[in-house]
Amino acid sequence: MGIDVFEIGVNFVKMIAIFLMMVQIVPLLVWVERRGSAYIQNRLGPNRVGPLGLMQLAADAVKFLTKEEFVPKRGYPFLFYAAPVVAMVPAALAFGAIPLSSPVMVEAFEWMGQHWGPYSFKFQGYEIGIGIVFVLGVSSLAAYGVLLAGYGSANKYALYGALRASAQTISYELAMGLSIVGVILLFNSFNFAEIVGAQSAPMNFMLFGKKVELAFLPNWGIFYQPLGAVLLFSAMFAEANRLPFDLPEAEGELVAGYHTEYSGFKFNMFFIGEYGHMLVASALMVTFFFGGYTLWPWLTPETVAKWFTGMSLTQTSLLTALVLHGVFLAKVVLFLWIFIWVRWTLPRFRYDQLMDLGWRTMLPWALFNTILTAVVILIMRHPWGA
Amino acid sequence: MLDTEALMRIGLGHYIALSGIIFSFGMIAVMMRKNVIVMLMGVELMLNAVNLSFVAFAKEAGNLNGHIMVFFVMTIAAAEAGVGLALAVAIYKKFHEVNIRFFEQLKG
Amino acid sequence: MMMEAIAFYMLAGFLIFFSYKVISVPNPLHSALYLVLTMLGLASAFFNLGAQFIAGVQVIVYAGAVMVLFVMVLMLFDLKTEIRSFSRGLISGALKVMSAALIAGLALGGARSSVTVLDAPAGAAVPGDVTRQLGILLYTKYLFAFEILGILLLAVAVGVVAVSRMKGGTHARH
Amino acid sequence: MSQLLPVLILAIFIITFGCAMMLVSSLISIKAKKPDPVKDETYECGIPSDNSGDTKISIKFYLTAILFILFDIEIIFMYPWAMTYGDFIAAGYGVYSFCVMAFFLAVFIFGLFWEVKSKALEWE
Repeated sequence: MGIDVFEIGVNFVKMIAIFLMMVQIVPLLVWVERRGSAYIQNRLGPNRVGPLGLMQLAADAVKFLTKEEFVPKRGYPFLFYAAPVVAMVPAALAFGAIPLSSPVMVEAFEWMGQHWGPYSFKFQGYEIGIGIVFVLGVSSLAAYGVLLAGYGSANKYALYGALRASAQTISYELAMGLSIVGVILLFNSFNFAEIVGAQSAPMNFMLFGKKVELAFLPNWGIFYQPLGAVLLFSAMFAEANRLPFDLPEAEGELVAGYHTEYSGFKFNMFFIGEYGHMLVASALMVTFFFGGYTLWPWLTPETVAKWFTGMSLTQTSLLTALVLHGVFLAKVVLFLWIFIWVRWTLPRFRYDQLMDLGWRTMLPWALFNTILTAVVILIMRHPWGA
Repeated sequence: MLDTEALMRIGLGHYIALSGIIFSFGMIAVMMRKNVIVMLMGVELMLNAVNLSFVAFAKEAGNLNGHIMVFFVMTIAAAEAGVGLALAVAIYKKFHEVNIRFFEQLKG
Repeated sequence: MMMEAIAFYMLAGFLIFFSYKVISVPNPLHSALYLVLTMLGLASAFFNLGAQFIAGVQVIVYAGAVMVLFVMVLMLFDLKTEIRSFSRGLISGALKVMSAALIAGLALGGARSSVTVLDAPAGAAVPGDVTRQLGILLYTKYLFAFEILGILLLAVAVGVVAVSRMKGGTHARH
Repeated sequence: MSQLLPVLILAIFIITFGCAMMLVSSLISIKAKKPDPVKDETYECGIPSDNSGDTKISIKFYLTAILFILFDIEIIFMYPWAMTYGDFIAAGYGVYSFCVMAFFLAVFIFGLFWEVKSKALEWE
């Protein structure tokens, strides 16, 4: 199957569209966060500009772009400018590797006097065979944006904030990596598409070597890995530097952490990075534990296609993909809301409590989860009697 | 001597040449830089160059022994970097010096 | 074929440029950042050679862990600039000439071998799922080395704590 | 190659996007009327900034980073095992595969336990 101009073009546009979607979600999330926090604290929140204060987003964008530029005299200009860009890259690259919906089939058609063969486009930025390892690797680069910001601004608060942030990120990366081992044990794959595929069936598992099927439940990871899900979600909070783990920007102690010296659009880019991490975290939670873009055992691409008989394959698969993408987004939004909800509910940890939690509580629990999963899987899947 | 056809056909030799060049850079860093931490980086660079040749050989040979070896080399390299930096930092804490010439005169 | 060659030469150019920068810039922090870029380039070279899992590990372990440690140490001690980054003198001059000759020799030798030794382009591809086979190989044929590495890592962890605890170490009790 | 090319293109696009936005922002942003040396100072809550460059930072960060590397590698070693565990079980070698990792995990847990016991992970 050769690759032609049409396919390259669609893939390119798709990738850029996914990135721009991520960038566009940020102001919306900021609005949700401000209105949501106001709702939680019995306030009104931004409600002056436009209906429901929605035009506040545009006003913020204008302000970000026109704010006076500031570069600390004593800093390192190149590192200072590079840091926000570097902070934006990991989340976007990781988000591109997560499947967002079922593939879109395009039938062969004639266009501009040429014959264009049938295509199958994945509803994701790009497909990497070793998806989980890729996402882990890319998100481990997130420490650099923070470190460069802290060093480049030559400010002691920024430096402290950067060191705290990176130490916290790497500490929780251990718990994160280890809680994913349970997921890999369950699905025996690094590939997101395979993981989602395994979860789309009705619940089925091996009980002492015999196959058991429960048709009324979906085969979601959360039923097998509840502890892993909790650990992964908590570690993701720390990875995204969100409350209750937002020590790097603890206002009382460190002014604004590593972005003390940043303003205007450069600050906004750190924001995009942080919210991008939230988005990736939610998408990963959904993909690992909540069935990805599938909704329920009976709602598969095939069944959706049955509702729309009389349409071409292109139209049905596109419709299916859009419906399932809506399902995926609904699940992701739920997790994003939990992120915001937790931020306005829990107080901040102290730094020693944070490190204790990471190293001495979550790491042992993640180890326990791995061993438990391995033992249970061994007992259940072992071909007894065979 | 070199015809363009051979240059255009990327084979094992190209990867070995690349690996050799990176290795030499690492070796130069170890031999000639004075900062201990940069020297450690040179060691990492050399190990990485060797890893590249391992992977290239593994592809040529069609089996995965090279990949396993790379895995092990990475582990050892990380451990080496950890211990090396711990020593460098311990000395820096005591004498405020990272120059390798200074380390030569240390006595137990 | 042509695309592959162009991709390789671009990658090789970047790798050589970055690794040259690692050893030539005076500020150690910049060296470390260039080294990060070199490692990312090497990871993509591994990926192109079919070692996908190894490429991922390269990014996680080297770029995401080891180099973070280097950058953190350089920031902690604020080792900004060396005025003279290279040592001078007769011996080091001779070393410089020797290394230049070595690079030229290695590059030429590699290029020559690509003409003479290799007939087919590298590509006796490993069949099937590389990562799965790697796992099976690691836990059967190389089991002993694997377990020994676990113990080695434990020893290093203990050693690092001991070094930082010793007199003058980073975590010495005052 | 074809798998990694989109990643590279996306990375380049993001970097271009970031640089372009910074450029636009610096072109249309409000400029200061006259240079102000005090404004360019490093921010330090209003007191005259301390430029001695001698910042004291807890070295705890450093030991954390080293221990992170070591544990990170051990966790990476579990990934291929987790992936092939099902194959080993299906082939009837499940107990073997489990024992392999049990020994490795025992070393891991001993290491973690030792670090906790020796108070290397303590932040006061």
